[in-house]
Amino acid sequence: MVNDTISLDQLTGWLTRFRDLVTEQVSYLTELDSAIGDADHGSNMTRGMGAVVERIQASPAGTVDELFKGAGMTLVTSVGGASGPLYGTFFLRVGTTAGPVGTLDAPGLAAALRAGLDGVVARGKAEAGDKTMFDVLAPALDAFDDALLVSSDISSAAGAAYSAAQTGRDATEALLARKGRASYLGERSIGHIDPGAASTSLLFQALAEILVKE
Amino acid sequence: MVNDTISLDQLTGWLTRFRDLVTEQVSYLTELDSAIGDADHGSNMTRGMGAVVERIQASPAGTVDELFKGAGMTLVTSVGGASGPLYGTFFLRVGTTAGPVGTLDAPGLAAALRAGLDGVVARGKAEAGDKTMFDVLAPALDAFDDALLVSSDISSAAGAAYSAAQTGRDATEALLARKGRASYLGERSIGHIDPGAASTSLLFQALAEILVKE
Amino acid sequence: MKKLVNDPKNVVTEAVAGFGAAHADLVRVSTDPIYIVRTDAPVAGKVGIVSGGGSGHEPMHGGLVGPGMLDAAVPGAVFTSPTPDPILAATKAVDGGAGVLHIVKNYTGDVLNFETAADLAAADGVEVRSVLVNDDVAVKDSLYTAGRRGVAGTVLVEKIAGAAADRGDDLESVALVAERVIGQVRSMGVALTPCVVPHAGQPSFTLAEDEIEIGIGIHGEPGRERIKLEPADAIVDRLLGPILDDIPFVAGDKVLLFVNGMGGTPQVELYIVFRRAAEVLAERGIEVTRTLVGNFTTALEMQGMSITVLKLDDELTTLWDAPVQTAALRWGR
Amino acid sequence: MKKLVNDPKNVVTEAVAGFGAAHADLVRVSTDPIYIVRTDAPVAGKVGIVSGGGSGHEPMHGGLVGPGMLDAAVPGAVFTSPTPDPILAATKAVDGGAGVLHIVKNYTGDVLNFETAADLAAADGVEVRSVLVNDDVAVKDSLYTAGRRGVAGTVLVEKIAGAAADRGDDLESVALVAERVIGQVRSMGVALTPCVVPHAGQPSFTLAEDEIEIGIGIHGEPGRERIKLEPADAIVDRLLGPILDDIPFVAGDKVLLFVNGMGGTPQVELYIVFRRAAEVLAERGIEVTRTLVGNFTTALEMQGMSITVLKLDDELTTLWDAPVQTAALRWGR
Ligand SMILES: Nc1ncnc2c1ncn2[C@@H]1O[C@H](COP(=O)(O)OP(=O)(O)O)[C@@H](O)[C@H]1O
Ligand SMILES: Nc1ncnc2c1ncn2[C@@H]1O[C@H](COP(=O)(O)OP(=O)(O)O)[C@@H](O)[C@H]1O
Ligand SMILES: [Mg+2]
Ligand SMILES: [Mg+2]
Ligand SMILES: [Mg+2]
Ligand SMILES: [Mg+2]
Repeated sequence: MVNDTISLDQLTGWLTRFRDLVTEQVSYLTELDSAIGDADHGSNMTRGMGAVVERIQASPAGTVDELFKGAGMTLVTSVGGASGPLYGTFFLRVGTTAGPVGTLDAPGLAAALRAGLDGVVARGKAEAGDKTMFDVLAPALDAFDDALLVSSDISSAAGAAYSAAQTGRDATEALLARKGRASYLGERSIGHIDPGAASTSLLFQALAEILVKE
Repeated sequence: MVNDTISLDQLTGWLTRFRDLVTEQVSYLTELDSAIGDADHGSNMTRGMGAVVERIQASPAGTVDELFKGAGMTLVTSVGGASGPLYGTFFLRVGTTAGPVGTLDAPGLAAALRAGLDGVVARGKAEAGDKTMFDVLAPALDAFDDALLVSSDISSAAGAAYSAAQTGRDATEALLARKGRASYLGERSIGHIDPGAASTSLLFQALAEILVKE
Repeated sequence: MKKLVNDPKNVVTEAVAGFGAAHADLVRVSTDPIYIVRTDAPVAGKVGIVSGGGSGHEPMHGGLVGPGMLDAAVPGAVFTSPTPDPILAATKAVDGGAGVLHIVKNYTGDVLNFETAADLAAADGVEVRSVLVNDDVAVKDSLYTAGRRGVAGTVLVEKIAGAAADRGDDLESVALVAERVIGQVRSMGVALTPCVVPHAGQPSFTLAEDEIEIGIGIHGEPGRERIKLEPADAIVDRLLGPILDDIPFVAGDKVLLFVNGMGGTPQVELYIVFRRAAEVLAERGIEVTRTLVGNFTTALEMQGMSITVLKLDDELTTLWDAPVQTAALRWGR
Repeated sequence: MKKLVNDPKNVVTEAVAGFGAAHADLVRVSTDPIYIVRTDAPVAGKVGIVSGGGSGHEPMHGGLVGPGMLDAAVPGAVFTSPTPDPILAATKAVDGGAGVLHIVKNYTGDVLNFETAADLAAADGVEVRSVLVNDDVAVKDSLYTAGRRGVAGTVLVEKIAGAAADRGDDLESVALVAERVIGQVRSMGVALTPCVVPHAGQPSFTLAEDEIEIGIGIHGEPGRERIKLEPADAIVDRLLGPILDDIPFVAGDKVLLFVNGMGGTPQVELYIVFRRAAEVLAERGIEVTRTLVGNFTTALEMQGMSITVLKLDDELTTLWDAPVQTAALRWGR
């Protein structure tokens, strides 16, 4: 069966599943941030996604743009740090680009995610190889687009994106950080996976899982 | 052979030997003071007696009062804390009472030491059983006096004083402190030997040893 | 982890409430969103000055709010920059019609959240200028990184900018003075022990009983290098070298010498450090004309310190000497 | 033991030298014997005020020297009272003809050494009065012991006596005001971690990872009882109970509430403590009209704090508010 659209419910499930994953892996994310940052990425993401899901549960969104703009605003106003504005901008842009619809088709989702990535770059100025969440987000979206050239099945595109995300995440280990707090370490940042790259990989894991499950 | 006088040289040797003993036992004295005080009695006594002996070596005293007044002043001006003024007063009074002589006979030494004890009481107001150096000084001098009633041999009187000093020192373990820093502990001061009692016992050990040696 | 806290989640709210109660003569506290503002804000016609950042660096910034210094401080969670909404609220609360200066330490999180708040304030008609403090020479500056961190030099920027605003300078002038200070101030720190973030409960790094971290940041983030413990004088020399060589500071310069405690260092040690630092500067012909010693930019209970040197000129000296009345820094009134 | 020191033997001399260099506008430092005196001492016609004690409690007392407070401070070795000679020298240095007040914390060593110095000063024609501070309710007072210890309340005694001398009171009046403060001030402290005396190199006591010492002294000497770590609010309640019941403080009283850090406690924790203490006082109908929060009477790097409550009346309030200009406490000039 080919899933060539994704529903508001599924997208809501995606955010919920992402909340579950960052919560499960809170210690792992904080440990990564201890090594090359300030030991708060786990609690930042858990606090932020916790607030997002609480808000969704309290007043479910009627449209896709409402869902993601709400998530973005919640992250911006509840996380702080670097990840709050970056993840917040990502979801805000996803929502704005998706528009007031109830369902997204594959190209619609791809365009929305791409806009999110552009937002992250606009805010954080990260480039490929800077050892940030960009190094997961960009290859994952490329893989997503490539997969859609072959088939319009969102589920397998998400699988491809997740697998590229994992590769991207692992590849950050060898990189020297040039953005964010880890950049202060210079050479000593090499040898550690970037915490934001790890949480972004969980974002694609959540998308892949939610689509397979259905 | 009966030693019924003590010379300036022997008295100088007494102070030197006392210096050696507190220096050897610096950690022991400080440990005792850690338990019920502020962990400085070892370093206080070592610093003070070190200065006393340095001074004697730099300019040897010509008379007994010069020796002990010099020692007392040095303790007063180099130790601080409770033990500085108390030991300082002890030696100052010993010197004043001994007077400008070259030798002391047994009653003369006994009178000088007794004056020292009175000085300690005048300064510190300690009574028997308060768990202080008094609880060694007083019984040691009593034993010294008692021994002189039997024989004028200073050496055996010093031996008796030292043995009373040890008994007095050990007896402080069961006492509840009512003077000095240890008194702040109330019941919790019980079960520890008083550091000042321990150093005063070394004072009589030094006297006994110096007289036996000769 | 032993701390005088109740629920770790409430550390910032309870501490800010206590701060407000203790210093009601100087500040008002807003609890939702959380910020600290001087009692008489906004001061009509005066440029407002807002700073902020993660909590755990006290007295910076709340202890620096008051006449002659900050108009408001915005504390985030411990070691996490505040979100834009309290920054925006504080900015509006101190706008007396002459605009607002944001003094931001150069950390990606602080930069992004203050940026958003500034955009939102501008949309609401408040003129905002921002300056970025980046005084930490432990981190090499480069176009290709996030740049240097802002550390204890921030206190000096806030004092001097505060004095400029207090004497009636307009927003552009206050910002320029702040930027001049930023251009002339350099810092570097050392840690002897780590600090423990309350909600983490574990030290964010460990140091052996004979190790110290040179170039430590103020969040317990790793520094430049880890070395064996050395005498205080040798450590001072290690920090002062990179500081003095950076601008560089040269013979004949007049400077403010600031020895900052990281929170858990006894004051005797800070003065032992000051003594050596003053000696080194004198040897180099650099004249120390103003001084500051104490816990100002801390990292919770971390043991360690940082040294900051600011090159003074007549104007900066006058602004430094101008009256200030805050919980942590007070003179002239 | 990790400390920013050179030779442990030189801790006090080097720290005092650094202090003198950092605060040359406020103090002069004598190195042999060691004492710290305000630059303009002796002030003709003014009662001189001298305090002192073992080092390791900074900013007390050196950081409290200056107009409106102490004329001189005499630091002994770490945690060891100074000997009479520097006390005598400082006393003579501040005698402006109106006599000198010695403010002494109630420890046998301090009492004896200040007593000797006072005798010697009298012999040299300087009139000296002494007051004994004994605010620590952790220790039961009794005619048959050394009595209570003097702790953080000493700072309040010194500020208020300093203001009385500053307004021109004679020696007897200054001493009476100091004694009035001593009669109305009570304190109690807690330690979370021990402190390490530099020349000892080892903590003077140990506390397990979940233990705290209630009623700790300021030399790391054991306290009243050792208990399991509790939330901050519960600890505050344990300290405030004995303090308030002692005088007792009653509804309607106006008080100064002072939360003192022991040296290694982050400021956020002191304010969490302050918040609860103010709450308890409010519940009891006691009005907090003046406040002080910070590291004033420390025990090196000890983590912990003490709470001090001083019952105020109009005169004491006026004297508290009077201008003061020292390294650690400054307002009104
Ligand atoms: N300029 C940037 N662009 C993209 N991502 C960034 C940038 N700066 C930081 N990040 C990401 O943010 C992550 C850190 O997030 P977090 O720990 O929550 O915030 P902070 O660094 O403020 O403590 C990094 O691991 C990195 O992936
Ligand atoms: N009032 C007193 N009378 C006699 N001896 C005293 C008195 N107070 C204290 N001492 C003695 O002094 C000793 C402590 O000396 P020390 O540790 O050097 O001084 P401090 O207590 O000031 O640290 C105690 O063990 C006790 O024997
Ligand atoms: Mg982080
Ligand atoms: Mg002692
Ligand atoms: Mg952070
Ligand atoms: Mg002592």
